[in-house]
Amino acid sequence: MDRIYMDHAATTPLDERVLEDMMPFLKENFGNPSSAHFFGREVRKALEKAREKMASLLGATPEEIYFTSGGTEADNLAIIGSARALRNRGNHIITTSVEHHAVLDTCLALKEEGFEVTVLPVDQYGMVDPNDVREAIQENTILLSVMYANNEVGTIQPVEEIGKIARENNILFHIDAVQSVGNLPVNVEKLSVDLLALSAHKFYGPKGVGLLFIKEGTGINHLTHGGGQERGKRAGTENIPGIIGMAKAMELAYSELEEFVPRMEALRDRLIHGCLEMEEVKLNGHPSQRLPGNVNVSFEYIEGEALLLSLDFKGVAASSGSACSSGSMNPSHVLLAAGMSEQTARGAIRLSLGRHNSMEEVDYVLQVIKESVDKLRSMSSIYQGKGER
Amino acid sequence: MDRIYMDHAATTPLDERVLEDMMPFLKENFGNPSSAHFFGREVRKALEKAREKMASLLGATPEEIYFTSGGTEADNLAIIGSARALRNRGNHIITTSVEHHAVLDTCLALKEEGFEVTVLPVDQYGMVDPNDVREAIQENTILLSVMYANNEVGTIQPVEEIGKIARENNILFHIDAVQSVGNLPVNVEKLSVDLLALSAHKFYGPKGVGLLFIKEGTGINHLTHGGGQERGKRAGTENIPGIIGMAKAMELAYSELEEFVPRMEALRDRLIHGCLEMEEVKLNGHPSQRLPGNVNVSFEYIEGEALLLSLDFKGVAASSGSACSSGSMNPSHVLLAAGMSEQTARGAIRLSLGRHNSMEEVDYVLQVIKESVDKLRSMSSIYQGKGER
Amino acid sequence: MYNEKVMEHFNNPRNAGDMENPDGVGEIGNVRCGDITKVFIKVNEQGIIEDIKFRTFGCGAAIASSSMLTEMVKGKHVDEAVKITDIEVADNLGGLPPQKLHCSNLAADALKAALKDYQDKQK
Amino acid sequence: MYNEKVMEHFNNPRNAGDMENPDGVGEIGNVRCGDITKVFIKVNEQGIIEDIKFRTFGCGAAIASSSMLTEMVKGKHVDEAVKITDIEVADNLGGLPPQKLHCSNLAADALKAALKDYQDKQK
Ligand SMILES: Cc1ncc(COP(=O)(O)O)c(C=O)c1O
Ligand SMILES: Cc1ncc(COP(=O)(O)O)c(C=O)c1O
Repeated sequence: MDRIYMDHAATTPLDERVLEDMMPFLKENFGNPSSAHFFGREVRKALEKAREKMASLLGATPEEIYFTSGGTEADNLAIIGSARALRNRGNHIITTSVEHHAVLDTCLALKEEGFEVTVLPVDQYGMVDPNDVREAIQENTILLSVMYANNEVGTIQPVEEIGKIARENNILFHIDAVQSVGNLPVNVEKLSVDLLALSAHKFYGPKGVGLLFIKEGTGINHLTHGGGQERGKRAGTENIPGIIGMAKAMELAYSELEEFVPRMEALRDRLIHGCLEMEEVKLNGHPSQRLPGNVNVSFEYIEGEALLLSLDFKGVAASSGSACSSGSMNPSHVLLAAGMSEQTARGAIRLSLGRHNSMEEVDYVLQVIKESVDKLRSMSSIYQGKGER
Repeated sequence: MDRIYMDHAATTPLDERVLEDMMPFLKENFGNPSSAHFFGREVRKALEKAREKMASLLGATPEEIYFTSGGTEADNLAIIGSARALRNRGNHIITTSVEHHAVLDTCLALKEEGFEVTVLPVDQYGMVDPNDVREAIQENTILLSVMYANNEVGTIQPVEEIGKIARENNILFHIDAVQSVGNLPVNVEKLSVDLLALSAHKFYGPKGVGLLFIKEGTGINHLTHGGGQERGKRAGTENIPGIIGMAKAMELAYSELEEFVPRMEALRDRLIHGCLEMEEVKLNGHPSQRLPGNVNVSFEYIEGEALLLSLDFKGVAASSGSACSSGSMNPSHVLLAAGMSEQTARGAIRLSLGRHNSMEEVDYVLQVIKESVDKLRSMSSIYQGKGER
Repeated sequence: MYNEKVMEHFNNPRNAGDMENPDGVGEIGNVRCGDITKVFIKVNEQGIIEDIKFRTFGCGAAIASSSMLTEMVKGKHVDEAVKITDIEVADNLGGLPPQKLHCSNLAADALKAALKDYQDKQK
Repeated sequence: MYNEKVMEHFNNPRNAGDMENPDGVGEIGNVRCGDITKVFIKVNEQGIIEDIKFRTFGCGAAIASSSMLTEMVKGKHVDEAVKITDIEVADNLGGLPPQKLHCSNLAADALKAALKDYQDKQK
């Protein structure tokens, strides 16, 4: 069997239809959109059309869309930019213990500038309790940042309810929706959100481009200085092919959502059930409120890293959680936040399904997982399984 | 005649050979380099190979290369990152009045954080005097930022000499070399530089990718928080196709430099002389120390914007200076810094030549310029030419 | 950036140039952008503007606005012409980019100055 | 991340498993990464390590290091075996990624514990 990719939460392949739309902008339409001449104007038109397309999919206006180099930059701009802009109103920020580092570390870094940060706990499924949000709000709270769906365990947060609480209390609400487009309906009106971050490569778009939705009337400071692009909010020559590709990828994600979700859920549930049939396995994340393609399971007595290595050797690409470049083997902060022991957290792997995965692949992967788990357990110093001593 | 592009300082078309190298990474090699599995490892290898290639071209080590989303981000990271890191050693920064906004505005923004900024003057050719640099240095000077070549008037600064002064005084030296690769030899050793910023789309590479050279041992603060990519200095999933393309573009820029420079200079000089043959025209920038493809001339009695419009109508794409997205018609800060009157500065246009321009095009453009200038002058309220009243 | 109508007026400006023995001359400079427009008018005994010319140092919008203004004014009575506003000039051009709107002032103001010059001379 | 030799040992670990009636057993846990390695040895009358087995809860590097260690030790005299260092284990594997170097401690330390257990039993 060919190599099987089940790490779509880390990144997705570029959709062929997206690449097709990008090609003219990698060839003849190369102008700088800031140039007043023909070459620039043609590109400016395409850029603004892409912005309109994405705005309308999100339920926003084009003026509310700001392109960035990815989800990380969008998250940073949202959090640092709004916190600094609102500094005179207050200095308290609320976020959760299961955020991606692009949000969590950004909030914590603001402590150095005199901000106070409350990091909300989650339940055993990695879910935030809206009541905890309500209770954490102080007089000086200016910003609340909660992810839509978790990248590691797939848990979908009650963001609509949390958004209402933010609005009632007149607090800016930022959503890291990087894992959501293509998997969930994302509409800024329904979500009562002021700031929302996306990254194209998570939904079959190109790497190196993302966007930040900034609700009209929300003043945020820009973080980089330069040519005044993106109405002064994000300086630097725009990644035009990237933005054009992102628009097409988003269009496809929205139009194919209805077909995609049940198909992923069927694969996901087969994979989850197959894993749970093995011994001493635990499903991480929420049993029902989870991303359609997310499987995250802990196998007791073995380390996830060793299991991944073994799967990789057999042509199966999975992950231990977030694709973090540090190479560190610290157990996932998300699993620890959900109350898991370090040892069990170490036994976690994530399989994230995507457009091209099939039922046959799921069945093959289940077989490979079983073999690998059995082998690793048989040599594990902490396993005392049947038939052993 | 086809449309003629003479705005290569704003952006360049992607070289076909560059696109060819990028294609596999826009298709099958889509993995996230932070992923430990096969798909990730393949991409990681390519990423590190690209880093090695660029490092060796620049005379640096791979560990000294940090990828960013472009020149603006690289400049911001260099300046803000190093200033903050050195805050305990001093709070004085020196830069010049002809820098790109990505440098100038960034330095000035640091005033809000308590930094003191000296903005050096330039001579009538837009050139910085090394003696002025020497004199501006104070006890508390920590950073000096000077561009290699000016994007508007093409003047090449005496960066080697300035670098020596920085080194003698133990001050960090940052060079904005965004306009240099492909036009000038760029070697970090020869330049005695600690920080150096590049942007791929200025040398026939893709938009949305750049790099910052950070000399080993130079501690700079990171500005965005997230997954710890680029050894903690620049968070966010890497723009892999962009980085691969940048490596190829840089390789071509270096290998073709010797052939490219005299060819551009010949075109440039014909264009300059042709313009200077018209009446009341002034060459902006340095007569000899200038980028091989840069032509910047002021036509008295007319506005550059109107002239560009007229050229555009006749299929010739040129620029009034920097491709700044603000749409403002303020006269160029570079020309004003060089001592030009506002009115003459308003009459400036920039023609920046590139790989595909030919002598025929230059001759055609000269003819078009002459016609347009004559026509605009004939209706100018401040022109009293021969044969007029 | 500019619409087709603006570009058409820019490329084929109406009534650009000088006028011998004008009945009124107005010149206005715009401090904001440094543009300068000059308007010359010839008015007949009925007070009808029979001929009008302009010269402009300025951007495309300033030139197109001048051209449009002269077209709007020609054949009008001075009492009507004086009522023409910069907004009407911009509207007749099908709109101007926001940062260029102030350029349409220039032409309208220069016309007013020319009309004042004409009236002063009548006294 | 890992070189081929490491991967080969990981995929085909030598001497993995249990041992009946070992002459020495050592178990070491690494607080830094939570890994635990157990080493069992069988020593003959000449002091030669005739057989060795390991069990490891840990990452690929920990498993490969354990496997390599057992290969290095088998047939050696206890006095020689006790001198084997984590660095030698990593070197014999052709190197480990920097953040994984500490994993090779585990196997070497577990062997030392097993040798101590054997010596204690001899007394
Ligand atoms: C939830 C979440 N937020 C933010 C990011 C950062 O996105 P990027 O790496 O594209 O900058 C990611 C992906 O890595 C993510 O999964
Ligand atoms: C000298 C100089 N520095 C910095 C930049 C910014 O580069 P980018 O727009 O690719 O971020 C440019 C180009 O716009 C430039 O010409």
